[in-house]
Amino acid sequence: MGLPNASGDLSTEVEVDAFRRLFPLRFYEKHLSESIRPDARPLGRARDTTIALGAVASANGSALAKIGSTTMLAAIKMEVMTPSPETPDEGCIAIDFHMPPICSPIVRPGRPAEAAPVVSKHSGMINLKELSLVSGKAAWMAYLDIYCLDADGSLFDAALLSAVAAFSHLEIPVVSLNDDGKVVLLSEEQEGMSEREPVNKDKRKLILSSIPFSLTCILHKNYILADPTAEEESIMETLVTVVLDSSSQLVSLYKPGGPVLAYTSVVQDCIALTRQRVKELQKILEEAISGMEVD
Amino acid sequence: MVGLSAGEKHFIQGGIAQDLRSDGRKRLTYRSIYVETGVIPQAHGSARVRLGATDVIASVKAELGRPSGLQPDKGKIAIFVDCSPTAAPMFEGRGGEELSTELSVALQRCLLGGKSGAGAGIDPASLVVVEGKVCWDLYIDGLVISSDGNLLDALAAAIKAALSNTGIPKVDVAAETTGDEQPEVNISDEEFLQFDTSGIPVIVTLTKVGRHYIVDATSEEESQMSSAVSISINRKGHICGLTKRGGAGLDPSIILDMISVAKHVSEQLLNKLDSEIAAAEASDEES
Amino acid sequence: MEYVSPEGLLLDGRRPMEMRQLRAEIGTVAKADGSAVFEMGNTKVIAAVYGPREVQNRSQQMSDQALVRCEYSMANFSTGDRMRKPKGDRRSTEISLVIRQTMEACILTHLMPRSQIDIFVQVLQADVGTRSACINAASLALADAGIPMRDIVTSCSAGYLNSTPLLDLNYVEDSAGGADVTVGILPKLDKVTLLQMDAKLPLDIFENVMGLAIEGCKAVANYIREILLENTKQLEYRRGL
Amino acid sequence: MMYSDIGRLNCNVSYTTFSTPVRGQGSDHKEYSSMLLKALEGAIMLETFPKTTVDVFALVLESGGSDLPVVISCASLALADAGIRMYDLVAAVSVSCLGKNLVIDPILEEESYQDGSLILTCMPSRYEVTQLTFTGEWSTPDINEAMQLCLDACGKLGKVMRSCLKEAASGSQD
Repeated sequence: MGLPNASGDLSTEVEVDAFRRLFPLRFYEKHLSESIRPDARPLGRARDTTIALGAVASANGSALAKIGSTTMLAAIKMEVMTPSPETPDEGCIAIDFHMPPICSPIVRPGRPAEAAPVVSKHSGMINLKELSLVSGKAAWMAYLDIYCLDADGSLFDAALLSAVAAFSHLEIPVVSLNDDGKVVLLSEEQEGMSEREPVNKDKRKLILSSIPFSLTCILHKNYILADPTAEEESIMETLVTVVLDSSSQLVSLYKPGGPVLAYTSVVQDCIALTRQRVKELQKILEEAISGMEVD
Repeated sequence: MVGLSAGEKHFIQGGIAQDLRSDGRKRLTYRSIYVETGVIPQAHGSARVRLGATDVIASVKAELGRPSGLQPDKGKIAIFVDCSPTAAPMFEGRGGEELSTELSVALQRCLLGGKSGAGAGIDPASLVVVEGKVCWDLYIDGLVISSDGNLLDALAAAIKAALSNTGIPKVDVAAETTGDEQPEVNISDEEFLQFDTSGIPVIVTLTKVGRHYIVDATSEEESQMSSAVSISINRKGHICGLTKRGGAGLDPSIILDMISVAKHVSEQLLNKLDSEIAAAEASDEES
Repeated sequence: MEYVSPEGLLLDGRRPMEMRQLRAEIGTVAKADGSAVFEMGNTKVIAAVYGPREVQNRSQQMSDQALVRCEYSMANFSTGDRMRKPKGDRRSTEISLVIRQTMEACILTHLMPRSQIDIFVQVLQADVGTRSACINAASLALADAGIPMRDIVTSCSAGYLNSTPLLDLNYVEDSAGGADVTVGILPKLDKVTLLQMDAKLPLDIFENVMGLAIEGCKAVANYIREILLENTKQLEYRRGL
Repeated sequence: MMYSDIGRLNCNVSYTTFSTPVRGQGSDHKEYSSMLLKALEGAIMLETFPKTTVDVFALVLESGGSDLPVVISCASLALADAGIRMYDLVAAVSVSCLGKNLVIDPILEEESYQDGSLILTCMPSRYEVTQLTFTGEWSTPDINEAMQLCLDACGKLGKVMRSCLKEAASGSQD
């Protein structure tokens, strides 16, 4: 097949757009050899990231996270449940990840996207004991739903960031016990008037012991591309996701196959990149939280 | 789908423009209505309505249930419509689902009134046995057996007839109970309660073909429509619901004009239907 | 529980060899090519036939014979308890298949290559023996549509309760849990095209029961023939012959 | 798919699990999907794109009453943004009837107590109604009043939508 050669000859003649469509890999490789990406980022730089807390008023805690144009909306609803007998003083967290059809042209209604199960795994940053109300009787069930509103690569990073932000925004509703020993929700007007003592007056916020942050990198030949876009992900297949917590401890490392083998040194490089990124993300999250407090 | 040649289309449109439709009717005349009640013995009430070649069955079943927490003083009424594949091969499998949902939604909107229950044909408060604890849940099922246009009007008429035919068993509440317990109830086998069906509206669908609109369109005529407005009207002449079908836009003044025409037509339809129902009930009791 | 009284009568007053009441009507669905209502006691079904017509799905077209398709559906109000089952559950798929195979056996499919015949059966009231009623209704509807057939298929069931063979079980008898044999025959050719039985029976009794069911089928066949004859007379009358 | 010489429109409306006060299933809303389809199909020039499909997906992030009108207006803006040819923008407004009062653009609480409701979808510049539904009992003078109210509101909404599109267009040119 004379295709690679043909592309070499054509590259000087064809327009940039056509070349990008016809030979995406060569297009990228030409950029990478110049140490720059088509969207003008250096290889190791992540896209601009923003967090908006309290995006959904009907939820107990919510956040909208954007990395480039990848957008994730996470919201938490709290419900009272009876804890299981094995863990009488622990609450529960249920995480669901949704890819509605608006997020990307590839997703059709009724067909869960392949990426969905990968993202919805548990990170273990929350002490489930904190979600207990009355040991053995009542505990909180936290339903965390993450909706992907725009899928443009690095879905896991954005989903995790939005989930973490939603938990830090979470305000647990005030409840009290009624005469039958049942847990009742107190509405805001009742809060001051009710003679019954709220059970959880001083436990309105969760203590997040160690906050996980992640960075996804693409490995292609000798290059490491941090925070890939959807286009990059579709062209170069080997992905490595590194999750570190706020004290730079490695939480998890995930490499779902792909043709490029990761040597230890490459993984080390990825972790180093993630370490930098965690610092950035921590700052962005802190700013978002302090911004909320000013309001 | 109705496959029509250009000539046939022209003929139908021309006929409507000249107020003489292909089956000899005028624009605002219904086909003859034929009502039969008590066709499904297992149901609490049922009726079959034929409107030309359109043939539908409606059945009413009542089950004891619990009122919803938000509205403890009201029973629940649900309407479902099914399109049998016998009516048209395109309803095979899941093919009829879209039309079924559309008809169910339109009927719910036209017959069940607003969220608070105002304007409902059947007062949901009359279905309550013990407030907040026991109520009747009415399940109204429609089935389209044969379809030749104007399904919505036929279904609404069938539901009206089925409800007039419905007897709900009388319920005795055994003893006063406290707290959250469900009270015990006795369902009587002999005594039945009838509904007051005078308030149930009829639906008049006006189908716009060309510059004119017609009532009771056949499926050939429906294939030529630009849009259709279904209006449900009760005895008092009040509008109880309205839905528009078909894509083309309508001028607001035309809609208001349609509403006043529909009001006029509905009176005749109600009278005709009431006498048909009475006749059907009489013959049902005889047999 | 006694299902057969000492006088030899069943709970609903029938004799063991007596069928439930039959009623049939041709041409209920105006738009269909052929249609019929068939009632056996409290069981009531409508069948409609569309075709022979162009094959909708080209990949299923057969160059040497007609494609026969069948769909069985139950109305929400057809059973005592209101049910809302999604279409195409296992039971209805199975019955659709049974009806299709039975009807395919009697239609002269080789006369109509590259075409399709759709049979739709809708159960309005389900007592017992919907299968039989559906087959009988489908036969009538096919005849009404003028589709060439070897013979009219008729079907009937028989059971065995209180050591008595019973023809055409009703609901109470069926739920007693005895054997239930459903037979479909081509009466003129005297051939069995469908035979289904659940539960077990000794072989000699089985022959008895099956013989009874076949007798039932023949009775149904006579009735169907009468109805068709009546219908044909009506048609002749209308055409002014 | 069968050949068709006009374009096909496909609409889907779904809710997030946290959009309603009680945590729901977040499923597709079939009724709204078909209503959205009907409201839009009269406004789109389907004959300009034969043999193709336009998918319109709407996701309700937070439900606070008058959901359907918002979905319809939003979808029409998205269609304009996608460059689909339309006769006019589609604006939708709902009115609730509470006792003797008419309430335009009702919130969730008002909707749950309403005696009747009216949803009107129209093409403001052409002054044509593409979709109209009534529930509850209405007398003729009430209908006239409510429809006029909605038509006026749709006209105003249309203007807002137009300026929003212009802003977006001038923003992207820079």
